[in-house]
Amino acid sequence: MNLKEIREILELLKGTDVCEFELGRGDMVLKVRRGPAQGVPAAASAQAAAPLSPAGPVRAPEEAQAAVPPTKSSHKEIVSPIVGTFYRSPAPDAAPFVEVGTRVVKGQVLCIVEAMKIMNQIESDTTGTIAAILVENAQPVAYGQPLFHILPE
Amino acid sequence: MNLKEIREILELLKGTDVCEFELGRGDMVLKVRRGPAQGVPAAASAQAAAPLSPAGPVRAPEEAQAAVPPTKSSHKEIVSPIVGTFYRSPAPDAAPFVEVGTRVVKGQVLCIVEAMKIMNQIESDTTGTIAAILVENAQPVAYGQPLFHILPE
Amino acid sequence: MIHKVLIANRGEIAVRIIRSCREMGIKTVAVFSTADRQALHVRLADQSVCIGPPPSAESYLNVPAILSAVEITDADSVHPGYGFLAENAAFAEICMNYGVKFIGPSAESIRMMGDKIEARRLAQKSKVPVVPGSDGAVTEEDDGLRVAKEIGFPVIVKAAAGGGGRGMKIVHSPASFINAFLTAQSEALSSFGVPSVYVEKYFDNARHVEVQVMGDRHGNVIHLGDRDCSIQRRHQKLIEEAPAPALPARVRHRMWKAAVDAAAAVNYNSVGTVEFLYIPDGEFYFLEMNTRIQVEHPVTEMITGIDIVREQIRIADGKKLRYEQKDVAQRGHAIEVRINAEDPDTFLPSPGSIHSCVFPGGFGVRVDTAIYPGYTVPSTYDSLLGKLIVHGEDRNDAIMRMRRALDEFRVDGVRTTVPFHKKMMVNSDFVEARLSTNFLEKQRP
Amino acid sequence: MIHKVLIANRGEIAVRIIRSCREMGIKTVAVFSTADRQALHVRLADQSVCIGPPPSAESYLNVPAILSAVEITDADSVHPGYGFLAENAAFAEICMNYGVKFIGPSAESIRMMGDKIEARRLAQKSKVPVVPGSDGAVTEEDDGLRVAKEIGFPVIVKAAAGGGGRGMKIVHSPASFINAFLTAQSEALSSFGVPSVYVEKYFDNARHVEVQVMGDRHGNVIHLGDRDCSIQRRHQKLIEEAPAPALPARVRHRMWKAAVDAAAAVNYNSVGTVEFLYIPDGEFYFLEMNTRIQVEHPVTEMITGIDIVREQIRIADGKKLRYEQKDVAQRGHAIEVRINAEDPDTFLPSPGSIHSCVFPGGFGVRVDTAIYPGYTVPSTYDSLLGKLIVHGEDRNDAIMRMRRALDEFRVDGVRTTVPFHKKMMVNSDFVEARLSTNFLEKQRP
Repeated sequence: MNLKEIREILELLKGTDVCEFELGRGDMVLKVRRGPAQGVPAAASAQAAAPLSPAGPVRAPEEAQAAVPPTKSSHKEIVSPIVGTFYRSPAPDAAPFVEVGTRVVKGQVLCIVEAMKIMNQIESDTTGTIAAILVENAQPVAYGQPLFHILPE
Repeated sequence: MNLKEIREILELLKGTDVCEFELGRGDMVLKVRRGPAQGVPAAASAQAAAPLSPAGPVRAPEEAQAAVPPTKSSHKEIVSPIVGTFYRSPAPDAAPFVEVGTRVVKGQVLCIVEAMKIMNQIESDTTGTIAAILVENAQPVAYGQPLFHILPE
Repeated sequence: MIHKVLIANRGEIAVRIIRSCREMGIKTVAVFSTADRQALHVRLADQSVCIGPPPSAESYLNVPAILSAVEITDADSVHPGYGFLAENAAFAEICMNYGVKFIGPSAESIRMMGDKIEARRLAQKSKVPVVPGSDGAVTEEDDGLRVAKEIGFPVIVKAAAGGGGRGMKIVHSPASFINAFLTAQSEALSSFGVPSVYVEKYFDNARHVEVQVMGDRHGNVIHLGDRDCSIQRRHQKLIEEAPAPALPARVRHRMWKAAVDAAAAVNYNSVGTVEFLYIPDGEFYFLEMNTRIQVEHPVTEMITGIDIVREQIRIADGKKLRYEQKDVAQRGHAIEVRINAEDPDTFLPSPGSIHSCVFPGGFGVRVDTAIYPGYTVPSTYDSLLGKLIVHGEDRNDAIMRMRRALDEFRVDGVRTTVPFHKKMMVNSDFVEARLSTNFLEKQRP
Repeated sequence: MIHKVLIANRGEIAVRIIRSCREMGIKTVAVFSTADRQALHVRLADQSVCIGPPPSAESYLNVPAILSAVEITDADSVHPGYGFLAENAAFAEICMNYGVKFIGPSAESIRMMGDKIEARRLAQKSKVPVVPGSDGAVTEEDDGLRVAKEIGFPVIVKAAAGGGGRGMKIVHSPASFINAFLTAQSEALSSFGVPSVYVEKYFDNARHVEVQVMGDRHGNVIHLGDRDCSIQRRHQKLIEEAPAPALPARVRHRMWKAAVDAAAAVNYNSVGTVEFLYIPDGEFYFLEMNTRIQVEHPVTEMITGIDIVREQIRIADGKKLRYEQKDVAQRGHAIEVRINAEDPDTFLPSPGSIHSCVFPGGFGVRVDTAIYPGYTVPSTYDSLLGKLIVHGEDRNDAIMRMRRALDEFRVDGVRTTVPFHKKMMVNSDFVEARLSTNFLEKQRP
């Protein structure tokens, strides 16, 4: 279910007297409650950051962004502030900075994003536990692309 | 379940007194709760027959047919069965066949539609009272174009 | 002078005609059945008249209703498009008697070319080569068999009044001839009201190559080059291109001359198409003449820069051709694919609502269509939604452009032939121009 | 060999470039800001990389981010489009040093033509006529006034590093000169970082006529004819056409030669445009050279049949021009109108969501756009939604076609310049080609 579909569903509802609408599909749920003083319900809270698109066939408008499961609100996302290459460890033969389950403190280095031959250390802005590592080592990352999920303390 | 199906379900519900509706299929769930009429009223139920369009500027898709007020359900519509020219009286100097308020019986001639130099008499298929005359004398009419409203007895 | 044209048609060709009229400053009247209230041609025309219920016989073929529409709108001419009344000689005649210009050739030309046996005789008289076969209609099955043996199998039995593949039977051996002959006769009778059939040599590897011609009411006839329309399914064209690829210059020039000769033989005074069978590395044979605008006319427009519909209207208005043969220059290569509302594998019709559509654009791309977002494709009529046409420097360039244009083409709500065309544009036989009318049968054994 | 192009741009020009690449079998990488996630260029490219937040300075002008995107996608070339980094000589140089092909001219050409005073000197050296004015930059207001009195009022004071109308002041009398001069200097400083200004004769009735040129890396330079772009509002072009109407053949040929000479003087090795002021029934003067693809390039493509973006890519790939001057034939007349998301009367930007859109099609119509139904026009960037281009046999034919195409054009959700263009196409001054750069000011007294 992408934004377009959600928009179309909202359009559909306009001409009706439906006051509540709920649609579940896979792990997504769309709930709409209509009525005075509520206006159009907020369209899906999370417009997930688009990952770096793979080389591949043309994606035409309607295919749009693949439905990325929305980040659970309890998680905090660490995103890449620059375009570059993601490295989990300070050197090829060194141990990764963090693993899933590692407890990290605010300011701790989580990874490196290399751009223009410069190694940029990406620090955590939260104290908590690494819940997910979203990019493989040595893979390209785009601006704003989520790198880690952290469960804050 | 795609948008088309959802639209059809919402259409189905319109004519009913259902106030809650839930449909599960596989991993999909659709729930609808209806309430007192809100928002935009149901888009005109009757797609009124388009009158003969006047010569004029291009009408692009979105302008579509001008919204003709739907015929009140108590009225019966007499439409032109052919393309031609509408005449209210049997001859130029004769009195009109009917006026608003005239009581007519089934089979009574209401007007003439001339096509290919042939005068086609249009008869009433209802007994009742002429409620409205929808076309001016000597004007062109299209197939299916409403000519009269009759209030049946 | 033509001031107001009533278009006795629907769909993309009605839109096509309205466009040329508007560009010429001519007013337009659309006619429509109740199934076509929302149709684009209705919306683009200056005026519109509903002429009947959905069945064609009661609307788009309803001559009294169409003439009444002419009368109440004061149109001075009728454009029949293709299909429906386009090759109906009686309709052309009625229009003339009615004082309305018929934007097409004379009723006489339509009648002569409409009878396939008569057309064949005319071609022979003008020294245009015809497919070896029976000299006229064959009534007795034994006579048919004798002809078949003379010219050699395989042969094809065709209805004299035929078209669109109905009443056609291909016969591979004497043993199955009689049965096929009788079936063709009864199909001809039920489809066209006349049992006349004739027998012709059937070529397995033939290509369908045609020549666009244009004649005026002052005795001038020229051609606008050739087209290949070999990619067909059940005699329905799917892909057309101009010029016909891999046609030796010598053959091409002879074919152009033959087409002009055939048209001149009937004093042809409109735009039209002379169709040929071409046997690669061999001969070509006259097949028939279409006395109307064709679906595939845009590929010729793209390479010549000539608006064929505009010329057709000018000719009907009594004007002289604006081009002599030497003025017609051809540039590059054009390909057209038909976008039908059909399943791309089974070709079953897929009517329905167009939720959204996005068409390709940019350099060398043309889209002729009658659909728009929100339009519902009725199931009553043919499945042609529109045509995607590209122009390129040469055939390879046109194929590359068609690939990228098809990649951009989006129609949601109905299935279309777009995926079929995408496959065709990377099919090595197509790309290398190994074309024949049974191309698709050979691809799917 | 160019295999993968990163397009350092957005909007319709990014789409335009992707189309040519796909047709050449070249892979494409789109870059985008977070405001452009849903943009068409992102969807049509083979790969895409988000390079920063909405402000251009942090995304489309962010050189490190763009080069990082080149690196992680292994692109071998960068196409800068127009605007953004297209005329940034430093960026062209960085690309070269980085081993990435810059699809444009040499950094040196960009630098020379980018300094308007330097460009003027170069033109003079090549015997290309320049507008009477100061010989180089003027620092003192009194010197400016002296020049102005010499050449006669009205004059225009321009920033040396200018463009797009910023830092330009028209002065009608000596009394107001000093004030205008000082204002232009401070605007030049604040807009471009340098206070250099120069003084030129101002022509009230001038037309903007430009010549498309094309040079390769083997010393060949040709032109593709001229364009008129006089219809402007605040120095922003709104309507362009090719060829320039009502230009005497003698002037036209001299202008073509001047353009080729100016390009050759900087060893120009890409596609580019030499802009002139043309005084009807009088002289023409070199204005500046744009060292990039221009918004209005399609009108030239329509009349020459040459895909200019393709040639630009081929040239950057080191290939020789495929055309000699004699191979370039011009056919008919083309007009382009810019469809901006702007109020058609006030020209105020009108960003928003495109609920639906229907574009015109058919013979001689081309649409280059980056919008689609459901797309939201961001307010961060310029308001150009796309371009509608028509081709006709002659100028009148093109105007008639543009009228009918504009009538078919529908965009719902934002206001556009379509109604403005409709008015222009029936404006008698426009129809009769009485053009000048202050056409719109004169129309609204």
